[in-house]
Amino acid sequence: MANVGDMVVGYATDENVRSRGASGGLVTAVLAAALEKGLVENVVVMKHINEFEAVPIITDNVEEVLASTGSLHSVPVNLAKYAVGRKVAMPAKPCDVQAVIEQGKREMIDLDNTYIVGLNCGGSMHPITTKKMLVEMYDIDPEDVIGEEIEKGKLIFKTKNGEEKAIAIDELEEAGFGRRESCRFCTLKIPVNADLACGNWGVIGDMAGNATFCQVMNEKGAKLLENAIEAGRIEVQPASDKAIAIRDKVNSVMEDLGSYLEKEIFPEIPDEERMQYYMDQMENCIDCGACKEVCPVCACGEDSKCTMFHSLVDNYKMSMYHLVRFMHLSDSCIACGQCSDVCPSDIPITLLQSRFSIPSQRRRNYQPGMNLDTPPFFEVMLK
Amino acid sequence: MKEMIYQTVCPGCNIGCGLYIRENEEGALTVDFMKSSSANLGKLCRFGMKLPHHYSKATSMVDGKEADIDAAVKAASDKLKGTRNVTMLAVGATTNEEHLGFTKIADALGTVVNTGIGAYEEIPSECHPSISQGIPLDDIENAGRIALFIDPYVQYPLLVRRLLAAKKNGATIVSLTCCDLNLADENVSINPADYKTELGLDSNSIIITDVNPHSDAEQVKNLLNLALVTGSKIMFMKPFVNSTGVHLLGKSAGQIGLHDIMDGINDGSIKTLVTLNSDLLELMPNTADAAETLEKLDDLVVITSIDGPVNEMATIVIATEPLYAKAGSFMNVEGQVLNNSGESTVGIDAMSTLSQNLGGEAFDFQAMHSKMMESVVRKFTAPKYSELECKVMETAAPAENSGNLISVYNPFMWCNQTDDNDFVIVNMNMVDKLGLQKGGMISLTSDAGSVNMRYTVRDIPDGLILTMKKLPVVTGNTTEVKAEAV
Amino acid sequence: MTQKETITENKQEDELRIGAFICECGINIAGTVDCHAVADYISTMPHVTTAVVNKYTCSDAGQAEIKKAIKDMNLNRVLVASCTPKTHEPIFRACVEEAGLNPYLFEFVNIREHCSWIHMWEKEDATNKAKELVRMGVARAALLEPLESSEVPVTDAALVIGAGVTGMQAAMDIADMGHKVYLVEQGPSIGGKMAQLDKTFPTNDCSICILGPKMVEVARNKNIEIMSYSEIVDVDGYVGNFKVNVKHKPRYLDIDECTGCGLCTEKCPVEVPYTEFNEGIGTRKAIYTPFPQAVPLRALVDKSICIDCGACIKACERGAIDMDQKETFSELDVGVIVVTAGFDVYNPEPNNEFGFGLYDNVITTMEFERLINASGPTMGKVVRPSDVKPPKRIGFVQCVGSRDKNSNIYCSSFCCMASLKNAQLLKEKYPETEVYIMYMDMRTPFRMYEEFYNRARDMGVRFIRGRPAEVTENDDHNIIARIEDTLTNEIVNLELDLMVLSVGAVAPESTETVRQILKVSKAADGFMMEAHPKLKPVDTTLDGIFIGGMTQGPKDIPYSISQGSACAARATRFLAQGKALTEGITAKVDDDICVGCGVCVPMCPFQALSVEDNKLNIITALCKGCGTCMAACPTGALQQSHFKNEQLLAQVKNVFAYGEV
Amino acid sequence: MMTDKEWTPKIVAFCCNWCSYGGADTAGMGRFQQPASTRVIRVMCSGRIDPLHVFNAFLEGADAVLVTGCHIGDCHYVNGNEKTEVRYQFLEEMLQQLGLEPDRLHLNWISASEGERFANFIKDVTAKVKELGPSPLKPAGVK
Repeated sequence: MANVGDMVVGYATDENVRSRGASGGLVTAVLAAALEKGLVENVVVMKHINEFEAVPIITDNVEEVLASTGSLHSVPVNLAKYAVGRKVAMPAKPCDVQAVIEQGKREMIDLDNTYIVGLNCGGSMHPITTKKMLVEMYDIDPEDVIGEEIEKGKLIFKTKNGEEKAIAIDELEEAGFGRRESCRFCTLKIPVNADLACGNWGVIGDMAGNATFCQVMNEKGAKLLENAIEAGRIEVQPASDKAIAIRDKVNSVMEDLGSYLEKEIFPEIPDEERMQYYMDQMENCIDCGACKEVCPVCACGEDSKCTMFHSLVDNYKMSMYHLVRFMHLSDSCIACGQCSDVCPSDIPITLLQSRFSIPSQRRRNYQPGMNLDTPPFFEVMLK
Repeated sequence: MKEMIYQTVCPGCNIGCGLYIRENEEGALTVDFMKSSSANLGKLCRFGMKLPHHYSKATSMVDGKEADIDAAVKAASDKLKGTRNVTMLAVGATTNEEHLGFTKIADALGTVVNTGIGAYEEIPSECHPSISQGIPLDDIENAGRIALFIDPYVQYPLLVRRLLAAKKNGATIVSLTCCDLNLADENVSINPADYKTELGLDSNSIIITDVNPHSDAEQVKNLLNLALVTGSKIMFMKPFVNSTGVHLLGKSAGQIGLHDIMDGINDGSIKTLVTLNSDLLELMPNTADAAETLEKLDDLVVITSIDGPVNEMATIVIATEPLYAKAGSFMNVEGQVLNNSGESTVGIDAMSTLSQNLGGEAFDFQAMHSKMMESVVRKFTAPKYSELECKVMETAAPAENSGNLISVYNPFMWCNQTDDNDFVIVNMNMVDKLGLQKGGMISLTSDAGSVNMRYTVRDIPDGLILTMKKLPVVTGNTTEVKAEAV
Repeated sequence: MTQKETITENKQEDELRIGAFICECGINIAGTVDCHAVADYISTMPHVTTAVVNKYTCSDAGQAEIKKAIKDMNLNRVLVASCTPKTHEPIFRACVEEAGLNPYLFEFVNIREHCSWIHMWEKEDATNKAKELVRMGVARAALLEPLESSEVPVTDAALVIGAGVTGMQAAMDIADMGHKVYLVEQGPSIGGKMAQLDKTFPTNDCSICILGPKMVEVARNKNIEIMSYSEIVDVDGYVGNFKVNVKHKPRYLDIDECTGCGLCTEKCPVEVPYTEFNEGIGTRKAIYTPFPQAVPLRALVDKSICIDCGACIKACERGAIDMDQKETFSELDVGVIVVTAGFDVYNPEPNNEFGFGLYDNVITTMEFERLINASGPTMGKVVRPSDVKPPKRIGFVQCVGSRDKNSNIYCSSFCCMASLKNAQLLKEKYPETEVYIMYMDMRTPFRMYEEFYNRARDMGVRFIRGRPAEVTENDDHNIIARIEDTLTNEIVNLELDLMVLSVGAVAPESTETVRQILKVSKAADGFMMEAHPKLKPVDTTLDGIFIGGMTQGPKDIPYSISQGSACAARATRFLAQGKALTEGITAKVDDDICVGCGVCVPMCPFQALSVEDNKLNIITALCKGCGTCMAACPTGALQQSHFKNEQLLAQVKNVFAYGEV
Repeated sequence: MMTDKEWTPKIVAFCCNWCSYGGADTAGMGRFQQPASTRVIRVMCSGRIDPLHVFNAFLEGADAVLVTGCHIGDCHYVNGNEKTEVRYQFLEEMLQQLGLEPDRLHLNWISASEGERFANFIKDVTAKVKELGPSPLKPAGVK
């Protein structure tokens, strides 16, 4: 029996899954079991293309789930939009979970029928930056990479010929590589908003590297875990106090780092300079609309207020599109960084948006994407 | 049907932006980002984001009636068999493999495949590879000085971030386009004769320009000369996804440009035209004129994956699978071979049958792919700038801007795809002079007709009007129009 | 060749022809604004067919000119620049409608109140501003769309919820006007609180003597169907078309067979305090009739205390009793709903206010009413609870649960008069009794009320301005109230045999359920909220739903009855016409754009919006056209007709121009 | 041309039909003189005023934007103005972060009887905005 609040350490029973998947393949096995036992109709997983590319697929095929890739730090995709309109189980970083819940608030995802296996996340990297970093910092040919891992603040790459090379993340970020900007100031590292919160933090002793720590966050989580145990896909044991303490420790170190970096990433801009700052940042916008398309919390279709009243014919000093978006997302932006990732003019949209949304959210003591009790728009209840 | 996910390349220009096309259970398309694509890091421009609107599916037709593809191929074989003077056109809007297949048909008909850019004819062939292939896109970011002869925002938007990065790395950007560019350090207007002295280019500089079917050969030569004398690198952008591939794969000898083809049709020397993903109604500046010309053909055989306007005029349409679904490869401006993940060979197989029916070779995708790899990849294993091998050329002065209405070519215009570009650009002086009302219209009249357009105000030189959309009043790259308030 | 056609600009299918009429309003406008300059300026704008200046556009001559221009010049939009739409828009809308134009194709620009009158000394600025205002209007006029107010048929039946005196009045008035009424009462008899009262102020009529005949009249009215011992479970729909689900609680006997003879009650061995009607004074049986004048005069079984002995079944000659009876439901179709669900008296027990609940001899007004009532449990003999002896010193404490920051801030309005009445009754019945009224302010408005107060004084009732600061009980169970008389600044220790708390009215929990089912809004005091405190005192914001009597807030009987009649009149308008007009300016949704996110749904105060199958559903009949939902809509799929985003933004854009006007 | 005349700001005022528009009318009826700076746009309820409209007004060239409606509790549509207030708070925070001077955006509740209050409000805002000068968002060439 799994109960809400349980903390366990577990791994997949299947030898193949255990060795293939990261940290004992528990997550993969839980997802496979959910599909097998009919808890869900589909599973969203990342189909492996290469070490730097994976594509989210929606599958009802257990084999495809088992063959899916483990966590890839350099494939920073947000999965929420792929779950829209379906009954799925899915793995999810904390920001994926936030986006799924925000979509749930907008009636795009039926959260009662969506099972979210959360994954701890210390941050992700852009694939091209990673490739460049491999060449410049690690002296490794990106083609030779077969695996990566973050341990004790170091980023480790494994190559075909069995070598490993580790460099401290601090050092990498100093050199302009490392995690995406939005990951650096993120402080949601353990997906406490998911149904299950899984990760390798707190997996100690001989289990280290071969098992996953898993916390049951709610009834759905209990159902997921129980289902996988019943299906014989996983084996779990209660986490020791020491394991729990270590997990908390790692988490608080990561959170502190995020808070510290936030100050660095968002330097104060004097009142009288801000308008010019925003104009300069946005002057190269080519109106592609990718930031809206990729946004995992936006539920609008192609036509929406931000696009309908924005026209290339206007010669405004600021973009109507961006102003409306800044406004509409000020309550719900989760700063996942997708918009910055896809901007063809390299506008740091996430950072700009965060300058509006973070203070707005903090002032109201509100963090989007944490639970369904808080409304999608402050408009209604948060008075 | 399950959702299909295709790894493919944006057909908007020859930067070769990688992306995914997802086709859902109902056949609806969405674009998804492929962040590991080195040309674009998964980023896409306005055109790329609107690709689902671009991919309209063509239908095979014979004499105006719907037909299946086999019947269309058969009809085309019957029409073309024994026909002399067949002209073939493929501008580079499909895969290397299909282009090679098309070339086989040309072989069978004893003719060549024209890629439509007339400027090539007038430039020594040793220069062609350098025009065809540019420099690695990453190199732009490390240039010291960049001279821009294109408007990157409108024409090749994925260059914008490269240029911004260059600027961040210390480059100076000089714009010679007609619109003041945000990212340029200097926006200048210089007589071509003075480029050498005024622009301050050296071996650490890059000239970025473009060449397209309407380019003025003299200006191309001028810029090549400029690169030769200053030691600067030069990069020719092109409007079609596989422009680089088709120029490296094709025979350059005996080719003629789009305008020559149209002239040929008009003077009756061309009676039969076969095109591969090349819609002359879209490609020519004035659609009505182009339509009038094409009417004069005896036979127009269109092989295409797009439901373009020319299909309606064609004697035969051989409809192939959409570009994203094709098995095949493209070569982008930096010389990178980019592969589609699609596995369909409908187009190639149809061309093989056609070739065979015309007495030529039969072939399959694999054969064409190997051939492509042999002839292209062997030479260009990794993107690298190849030094110019030609000599400084004699040039005449480029044709003076003969009109005040300038077409700023962009992907939407080449595909004649609807966009929010239903306006022209003027400057504040023109607003004052004509007494244009805010939110009102401007009337443009040329020999070709008259049109009322919305307008917007930007910093552009006095007297000029820019359009990013094909207008019925346009007759060429520039058109003389009379502008009035409505 | 289709290509050739498509490249020529597509012609607008219906060319815009705007007529602009600039009013001089005598010199009200023309004295400041150069109206001819405005007309000249505006005639250069696109689509403006004609721009003329009138002396008085609203005069017959002016209106005739508009009508003629519409006909002669085939105008399809009309703009008048004159005074305020608040007064003149209906006039001009009617005018263009008479000329065959949809009234919503009319645009009003205010250049008098908003221009000439406020810039009287800056003529140039005023003229320029007028030009701009008219320019904005022309831009908006070009985008106006014809609208139709739609009609919905009205079911010819009314539902009245709550059969107190207000509900009875409303039901009778509606019924007398010839319409079917369902009168639903949650208790076993109609009559409400008034049936419990002894006498009524200011005439001291016997309450049940005047109410009883009315109750019988209600029962006899052929158009009224009484549903006693019934509750509203669910209401769906909108004005004219409400579907109501009513639950009939089981009485455990056949109401058609029972005659209310009382034989069963006699035999019943179970006896409990009668709280429902007699405030716990006296008892009732497990099977009982509510009170002698009850309508319907039928028994009911209190199953919670019944011991299933079967004595009643044996006693009933007509075999009416059915201990297996189950609750039943009725589906009603009604066009209008009147809510007269009444009130509860304030309960001082939880906080033991003034010793209530601690000391037996502290009681409430309602208990006192039953004590002094001739048909009450003591046959009208006033005795005190501790020793059942007649009290000689009685004090009334006013404003218990009213005008108090700790309970209810409002004045319950009837309690002063109620205590005056009870004091008088005591003085009449027991002249030797000392009667005190401890008050903050005596509030006695309306006819004969102040006189009533004076009469009480004349009868020797003693008034102490102040309320007990401390209440204790002595060994004789007498109440000692320590009061500061704020008129004399003396501290008084008043020894009383009985103290009556004059409790106020509160909104009861049972009406809260009704309120939520109907989705009527609630005022800060907990009572239901009227649409407008002055102009629409018995309407709610929901068309077709009316509130009257105590449901809307504390009031006395005459006021309640007036409201009952008012509700009937307001409600019958719909029934008599057989149709209801819905607002022309309403929310519209573009289904192609709407994603069904539901952000708008809680915005609507009128419950007009719901999301079904990922699409928004708008009940136009409920929409009042405020536009709050559109501002919340993230996609822009929701639009308010006549105030579409495009129309408003056209005005915004035309505030500005290149160059001077 | 008014070249040598003092610059007058352009202020866009959104007014609700029932209260603040009536307040503007009452100001007129009372002949409360005001600077000719304001252009009133009527909506049925202040709840209809979309941040979108305010952005557009600024981008078109407004030197200030006024959002006005009925006093809280007086809304003719139950509580439209309460929603306006919530939206306004977001809008205000956003425009402030954007670097627009706070005096360029105002929320005010004005009843139909408060003509003088309306006039004084316009006077105040106009004076403040005059000090600030033209909006930094005003496009070139726009009057």
